[in-house]
Amino acid sequence: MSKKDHQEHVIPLMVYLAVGAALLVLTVITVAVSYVNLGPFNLVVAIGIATFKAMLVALFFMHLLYDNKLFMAVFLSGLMFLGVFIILTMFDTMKRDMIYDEVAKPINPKAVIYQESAPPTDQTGGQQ
Amino acid sequence: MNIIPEKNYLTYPKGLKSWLFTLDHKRIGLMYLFAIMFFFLVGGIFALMIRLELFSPGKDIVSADTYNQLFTLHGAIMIFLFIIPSIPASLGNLILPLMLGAKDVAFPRLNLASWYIYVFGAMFAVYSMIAGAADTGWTFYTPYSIETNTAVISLTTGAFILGFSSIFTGLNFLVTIHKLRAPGMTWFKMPLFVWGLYATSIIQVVATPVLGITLLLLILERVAGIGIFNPALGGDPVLFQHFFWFYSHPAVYIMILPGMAIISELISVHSHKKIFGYKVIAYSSLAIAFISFLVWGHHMFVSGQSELAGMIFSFLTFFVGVPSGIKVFNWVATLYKGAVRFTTPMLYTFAFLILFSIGGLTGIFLGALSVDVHLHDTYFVVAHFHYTMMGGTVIAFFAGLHHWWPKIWGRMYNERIAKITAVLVFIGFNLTFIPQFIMGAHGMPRRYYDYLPQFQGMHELSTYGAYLLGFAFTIMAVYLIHSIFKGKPAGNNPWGGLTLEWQTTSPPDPHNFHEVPVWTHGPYDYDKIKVTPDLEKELETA
Amino acid sequence: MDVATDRPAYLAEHFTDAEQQKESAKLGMWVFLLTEILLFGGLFCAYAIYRAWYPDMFYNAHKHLDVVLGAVNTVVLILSSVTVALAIHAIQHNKRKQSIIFLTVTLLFAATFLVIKYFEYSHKIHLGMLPGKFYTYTGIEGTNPHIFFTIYFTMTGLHGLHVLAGMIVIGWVLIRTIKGHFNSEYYTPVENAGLYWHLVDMIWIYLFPLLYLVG
Amino acid sequence: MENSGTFWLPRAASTYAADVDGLFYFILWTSVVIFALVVFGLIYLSIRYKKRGKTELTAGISHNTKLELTWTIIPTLLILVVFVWGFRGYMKMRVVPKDAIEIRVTAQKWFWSFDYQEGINSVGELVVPAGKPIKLLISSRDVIHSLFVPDFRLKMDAVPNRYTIAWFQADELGEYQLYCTEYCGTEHSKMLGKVRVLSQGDYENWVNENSQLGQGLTLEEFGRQLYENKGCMPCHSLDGTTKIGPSFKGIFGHEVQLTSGETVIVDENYIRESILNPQAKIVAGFQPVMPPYQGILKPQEVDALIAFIKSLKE
Repeated sequence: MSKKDHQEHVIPLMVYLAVGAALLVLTVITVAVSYVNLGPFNLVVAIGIATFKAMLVALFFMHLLYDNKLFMAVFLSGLMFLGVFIILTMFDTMKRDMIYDEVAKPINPKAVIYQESAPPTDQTGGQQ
Repeated sequence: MNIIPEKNYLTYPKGLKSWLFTLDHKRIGLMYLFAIMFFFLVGGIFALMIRLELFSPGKDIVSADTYNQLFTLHGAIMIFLFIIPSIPASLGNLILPLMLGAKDVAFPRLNLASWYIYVFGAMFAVYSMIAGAADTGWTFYTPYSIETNTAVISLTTGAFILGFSSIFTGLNFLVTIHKLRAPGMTWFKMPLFVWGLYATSIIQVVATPVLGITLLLLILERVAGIGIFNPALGGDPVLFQHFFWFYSHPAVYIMILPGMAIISELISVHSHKKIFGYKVIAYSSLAIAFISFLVWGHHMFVSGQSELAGMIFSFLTFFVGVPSGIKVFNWVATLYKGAVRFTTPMLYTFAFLILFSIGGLTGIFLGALSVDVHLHDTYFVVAHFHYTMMGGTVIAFFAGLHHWWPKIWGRMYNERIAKITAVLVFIGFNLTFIPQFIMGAHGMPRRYYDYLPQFQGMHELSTYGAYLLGFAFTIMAVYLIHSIFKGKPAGNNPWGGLTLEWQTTSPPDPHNFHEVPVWTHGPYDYDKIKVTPDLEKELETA
Repeated sequence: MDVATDRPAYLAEHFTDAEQQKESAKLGMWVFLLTEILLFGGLFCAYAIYRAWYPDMFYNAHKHLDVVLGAVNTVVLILSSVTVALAIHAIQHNKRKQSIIFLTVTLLFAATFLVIKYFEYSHKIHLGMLPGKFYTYTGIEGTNPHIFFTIYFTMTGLHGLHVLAGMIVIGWVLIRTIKGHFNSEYYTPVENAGLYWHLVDMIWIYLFPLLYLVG
Repeated sequence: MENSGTFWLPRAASTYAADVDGLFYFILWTSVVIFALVVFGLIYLSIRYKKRGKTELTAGISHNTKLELTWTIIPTLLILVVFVWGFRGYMKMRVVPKDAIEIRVTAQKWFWSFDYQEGINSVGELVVPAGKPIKLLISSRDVIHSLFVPDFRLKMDAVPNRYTIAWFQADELGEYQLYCTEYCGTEHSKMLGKVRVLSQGDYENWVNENSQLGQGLTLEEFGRQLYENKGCMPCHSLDGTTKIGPSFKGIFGHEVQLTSGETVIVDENYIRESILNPQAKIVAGFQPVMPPYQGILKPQEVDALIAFIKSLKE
């Protein structure tokens, strides 16, 4: 193999600086937005911006845009399996009230550490 | 006459230090082999003690607490210290780079580190036995594992550390398979053993970290009462089960996929026949690896998880069955128009096909929601997973061990005794576990120290089977160890295999190959290439 | 197959050429990063579930985190990511001195991050906003606020450990750079250390809004 | 085996058991057919194509699309059938009929206690009328347990600090074995119980009898009754043998050594505390494993137990 084949794709300095600046600006935006009450959209916006920032880091700082696409596949498969983990678990935790409400929530909503007089062993204290 | 090369990886370089600091994948594989066989012995002794205790109801040899510790240690040792590293870390390390025509794995130092991490983790596990062994079952379910006063922390720390060993092996194999294949070896010209280990490695690197964080949280739960899994502190114990099974269900495929990989290899070599449906077998390994991440909730149908989750997990579970079934059919079809030799590895292969089929088919019972409600946590489940893990993985491991034994040591064991032993293993295994299916379906719960008199007959049969099995394994140990010193030289290619490990000497050179091999044919081209096994040549000349 | 006769010192014996070695090392690193994602994944899963169960408690509890310190730490980590990237860029152009400077600055940023974290932690500990059963603070409304702090401390604690590990890795790379082991031909360890550091940054990019901003 | 049902399954005594068994046998026989095919193929092919003579080239059959599609599609269809059947059966188990009688089940180490709407409580024995759907509202006071009645095909985990729900309807009178199937510690295998299915009339009598529990008895006799059916008996002997906990024989009025090193005299107060909050003072040589009876026993019942223990002194 000749030397040229494995010459790294060298990213121009300006790209790094521009991405860095973008990340800082996005940080300011995400903090600012958090003070505006958008209801549930606060979470959506915050995660959206975070994902965009993470994408910038991955694509430019971590060279995923230029490198072997296998690395991209490895990275994305990690996110995919994480998604599977969270989503399938939530099919349980969020849907326990499908048939009966009483099975969805803990019997005692507050943990024993908030009950000053509770005897230390009667941890669940549920049945009365 | 076959001869053993004077300079091989076993003899060169010499000295204890050259072994302890070796970077040679073959030596590391061998060190793994010794370590896991030791723990197979320990776990096996625990199993025999459990069976002896269960021979009759009430107390036989140990107290209830000791019994609970015995089954916990039996499970934890067999899973974390034996089965998970068994095929990948021992046979995989020994054979995989040879098959690929590589000089070593991609990261030899990491490979050695993973062995030391294994030993370190094992030491924690052994320490926990001395320091009041855990009695939680290998599943460590909360809140029991939080409140029991046995040595849960040291055992979970051990399992946590062993996880890293497993991750590093998987990572090493992934990179090795991607980057170090011999010239000419494209993806679909790789031996199926490599494909199987590739799929296994994916699961190892993806699932094991979740076990790591789960055990870490459990340890924190015990020392700091963080409350995520502890209902007394507002946590949810069912969430622990999700965390645990997100690893531990894929983990059973970490265990079985390498077993399938060995069988794919052996059925072709010992019937001297091209494997039937190469690509389908390769793809189904990947499919199993992927689907295995989607089905963990089938361990939790009666745990109080939502009905929706139960339905989804049951549905997805069945789709793991399809690729497994396809593989079995492909293996049987491979025999068609072959030249089947009834060698010891082939007998174990047949045993695998029968036992794994039973294991797989009984899995269908447990995947079906309503039937699982009845069978969950009974001996039916115990029998089912022993059929897959032991009848599947362990039998495949012994098949592979007998297959590559002449390559590893350059010497052959006594085939006649080995075949008789294989038959004994098969009988002993079935005698142990078939009664467990029946009593499980009748409602005998698992993890019971004592039981109702109506189950006594079945338990007695099971105990007899277990001791027959133990006896057979003892014979195996004797003839295998004997062969290391006294066995007849086996030749470079005793079975007539086409893959690259048979192209080098037995035992291999420290650098595997004298020159870089080039891969010109498929791994199972028995229709194109005529190769006479060395063992047959030997017979002809005699 | 022609085996390269002039094998450079950094090329390990079992690789055929430098390209193969470099690609292997980077693939290995990416697979390792995958395991890191899944390791944190467990905590993200716990976060998601408890947040969905107790949204009000999370909202009330998160107000007790210091947004300013969190934001400053975010900026610090982003800057450190930039400097690591610049260090790699420098060594790609054989500018060893520049690379050493950038790596040192990265280490300083990392240390700053940990110092700020230390002040945040000690403030929380002082007020009794501790994880699990050590939780003694009384000012937060809602169900089981100690679980929020469990998640806060485990997530940021694990992340902090990764920052520490990253500092060790970067320190090791820095020493090797000073010793002159790297040049525009061979700088894979610098690159891999950089990849690791960027991942640590990336995880914080998620932790900051999830914990400090939207609770 | 007594009342053993068939070779494979115990008798089917709940209304939904037949459905479970139907699916069980469907899977069983389909599996037997598939398994027989595999084993037959294995034996036939390996003998028919046993290597004879010298090693020669063999046929290069790489695949057969039609055959492979067949053995992919047929199993896929079969498992879809099994899935749907299993899911429907499961939903039958999950959805409780509207007119069900609700009984609260509380699991703790290592016994089951059942609270009825009539305000009565029984330990280790679930008594129900035949032909009526029974809704079980299950929870646990310590670790996870699991309620299992094989003859009903009924199983549900008891999770601490949460309720789970199960139901059954048994039409045949009789006594059925109840197990704990989630590992819960030392006496897990002793955490057994019975389900007694009575006729409507007998059930009403039973309810009446139990709502007047203790009436017409002396305090001591009542205490003995409670000792026998509130779960004291498995761990505390009356004849001086040491079981999980200290024997009650002659214990009253004596001084005992505690794990903390202190000593305490076994009097009314100590017994009361040990029943309601057992972890407070553990007698040396024993594990802190007794469950708290706070909330299970009424004050009068505690008094009865104290009187009973008092009566055992020599």
